Amino acid sequence: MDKRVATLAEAVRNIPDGASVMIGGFGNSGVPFGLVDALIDHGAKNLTIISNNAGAGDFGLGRLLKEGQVSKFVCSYPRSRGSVWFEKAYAAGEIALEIVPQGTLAERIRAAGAGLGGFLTPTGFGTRLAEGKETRVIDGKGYVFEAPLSADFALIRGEKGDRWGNLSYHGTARNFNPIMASAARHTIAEVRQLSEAPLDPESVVSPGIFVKSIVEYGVRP
Amino acid sequence: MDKRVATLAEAVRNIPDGASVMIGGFGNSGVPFGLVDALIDHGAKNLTIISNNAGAGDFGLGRLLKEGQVSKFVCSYPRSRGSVWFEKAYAAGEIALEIVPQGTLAERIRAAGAGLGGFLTPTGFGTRLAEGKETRVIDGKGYVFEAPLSADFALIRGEKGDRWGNLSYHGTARNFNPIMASAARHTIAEVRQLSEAPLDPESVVSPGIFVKSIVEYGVRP
Amino acid sequence: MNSLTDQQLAARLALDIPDGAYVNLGIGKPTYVSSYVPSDREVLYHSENGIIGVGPTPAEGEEDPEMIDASKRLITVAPGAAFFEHADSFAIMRGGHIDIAVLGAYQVAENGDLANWATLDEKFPPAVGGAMDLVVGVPKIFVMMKHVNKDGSPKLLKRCTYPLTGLAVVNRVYTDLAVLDVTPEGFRLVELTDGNSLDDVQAVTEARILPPV
Amino acid sequence: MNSLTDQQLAARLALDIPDGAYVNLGIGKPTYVSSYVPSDREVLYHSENGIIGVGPTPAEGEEDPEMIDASKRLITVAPGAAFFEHADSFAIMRGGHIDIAVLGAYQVAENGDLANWATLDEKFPPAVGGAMDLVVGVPKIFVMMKHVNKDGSPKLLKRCTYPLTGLAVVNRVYTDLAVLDVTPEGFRLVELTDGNSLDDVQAVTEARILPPV
Repeated sequence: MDKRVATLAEAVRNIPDGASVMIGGFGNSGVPFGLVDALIDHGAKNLTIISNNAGAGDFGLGRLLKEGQVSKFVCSYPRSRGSVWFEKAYAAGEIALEIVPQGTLAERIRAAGAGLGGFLTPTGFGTRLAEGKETRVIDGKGYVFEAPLSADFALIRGEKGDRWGNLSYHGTARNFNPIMASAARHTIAEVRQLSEAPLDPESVVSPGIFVKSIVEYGVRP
Repeated sequence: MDKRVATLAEAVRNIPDGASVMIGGFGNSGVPFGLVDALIDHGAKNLTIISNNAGAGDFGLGRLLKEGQVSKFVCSYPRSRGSVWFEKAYAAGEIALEIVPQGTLAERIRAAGAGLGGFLTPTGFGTRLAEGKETRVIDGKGYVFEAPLSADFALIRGEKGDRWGNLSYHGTARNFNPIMASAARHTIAEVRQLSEAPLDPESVVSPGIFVKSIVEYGVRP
Repeated sequence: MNSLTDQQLAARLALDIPDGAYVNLGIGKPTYVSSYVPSDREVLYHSENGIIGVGPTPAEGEEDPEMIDASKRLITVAPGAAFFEHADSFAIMRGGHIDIAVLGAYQVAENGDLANWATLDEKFPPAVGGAMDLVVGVPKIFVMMKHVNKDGSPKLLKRCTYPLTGLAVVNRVYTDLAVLDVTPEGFRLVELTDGNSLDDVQAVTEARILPPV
Repeated sequence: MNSLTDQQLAARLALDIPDGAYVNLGIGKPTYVSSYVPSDREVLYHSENGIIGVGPTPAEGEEDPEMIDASKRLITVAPGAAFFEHADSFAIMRGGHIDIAVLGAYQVAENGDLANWATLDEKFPPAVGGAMDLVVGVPKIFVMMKHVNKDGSPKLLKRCTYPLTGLAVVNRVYTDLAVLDVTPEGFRLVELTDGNSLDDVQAVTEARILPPV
């Protein structure tokens, strides 16, 4: 069992036009910048991107948007300082946006990875973001029904990894990466360091069973 | 912030008759035997116990059952070799049993800790364990609606802990302990070793926010 | 009328954060609060992006670009900290485990409704983040904001006019002019910024303010 | 008729576990399978109690009482292993991440229905464990069992009479007498234990067995 691939380009080469792609990270922390750059070079278009933020500046998700590769964004907070390329595309009507409360986004991703058919969350009950959704009141508390959210691919970033695809993380760079790893049909992990030895089983946060390919990218943003 | 208590007896002394109590462990691994013994000595009666197994032999949950302190058991597998005290009480009609598929038990506990109102699981659809439950078919797959499961107390076992209540685990002794920690109004943790220094934040599996009291119990079963 | 600066307001609110509390500070000005909590109180700060135990800003040269809080500020780690992934982080928020959240607001209504994520201006894409999860899960929601908008229009209303973040969720509002509790009867004055009168504050408030009991 | 021993049956099934597979072995006899998987294949075994990478039984003196599998046997850890908690373990099972599960059974029906958790004997308390989660989540369900009950009554049925574990979930059945696939048309013979004929096996099977295509 050896999931290592030699280059970032090789890791993303099977992502087709029209694919749905989860991308880990919160702000610039835990974003798989190496894989995102490779995806830009690869050139797949008409992508649906699922990621908490919509990039900032001319790099990472910002550059992916600038290059016009994204037709839909599923996200909780696309309006960070510097999210100019998203704002331009949105204002021009060139991109569809599905806005999801952050905890609901995380839980929908987890539900897909866990094989659940959906869940009831109190988040957003009575607000505009629950409009048109099934709701229920239990013991006086309102809940919104939310469906699982899966993707064709997930691009994630870990700290250390091994040939089995096991991953550990670094500080707040963990964020969406472990749940996205579980929710995509093909999860590609970039790690700061590929270890020859297996990771300590106690320190593994994402078991390798979720990971199809793993590639080293030593740069820390 | 110091959640340490000096003795097992002190840790459990506020558990009243009629309380619902989650108890971690799978088989004999990860069971908080020190806290269970203290609960037996404490003598609270008419308890609802939520635990994956119903004990084996004359110790731990087996002894709690033998002493007649349990009126209801919520569990996935009460029939392990040696679960004689459960079987006796069950045959005599002295104990109520709610049998839950193991993954549904785990997910219901997690849902309670996560503030969700319930979820749809494919597990058990079309079987006797879904009788009387709400079901739904989505994209041709059947699902059962399951409600969250919380408790007044959780007794759990970790490997190392610190005064903030942070916990790490050991091997397969992790099992139900982290999710039970999150789902009870008062979680009491027994750890094999209480550390003076804070645990490494990367190695913490159960953040201390879930834990109200922590006590050292060095014995490994 | 006398008006607290943002820093003075953060210092006032900090007095109400008790020893041993788990607290989430919303993005922007609420993050000022932690600097003013009395040093004999140990408070652990949760940030939605996966940490309990947010420490102070790092010293120069000690920055780690992957250690940030929800405001995307660089942070350090306090003793007793833990890291976790996003589903777990929001389980902590939604599940009632955090004691207090401090949030900014566009509007607060006398029934406790909160509007803090979207205005009626459709020019910008909507962005919600984690606020909706916090308000349904955290038992004490403190709002920290200016009492009135820049144009003088009131922010403490009978009913919110902006899209809601949550229904009947706010417990207390700290403004530059006064501190008010949200009660079943509506806003009730807790205290006035030194030198202000209830009549003065009422005059810039749409909702009725009840006197202290 | 010729009947494989339990160990022979495990060895036969082991040939169908491919290199690189993630496999869950049900409690009891299915755990025999791992000993027979050819040594040039690297297979990682998941156990519901929170591990991927179950290794062999520990040497004497090396036992760790808190390192067990779902059968509560003492285990070691294989290279590439990871530990996790129970909700995550069942997310792995339910979410379609495991390739193959090997389970025992009381009964299998020709439509793939499985009964392996309860008989009609109400004397004992019911116990379900993790079988219902495995069968809905794992794409390949292999059943390993005796072809008939001790009293000679059939276990491969038109319809199960015992309470079901899952509906239309079994892909292949390995018995001491034969290997059969569950197809849209019903049971289809894959192979016979050496020396047996299809007629012999059909005679002790309630459901119809189709010949190999």
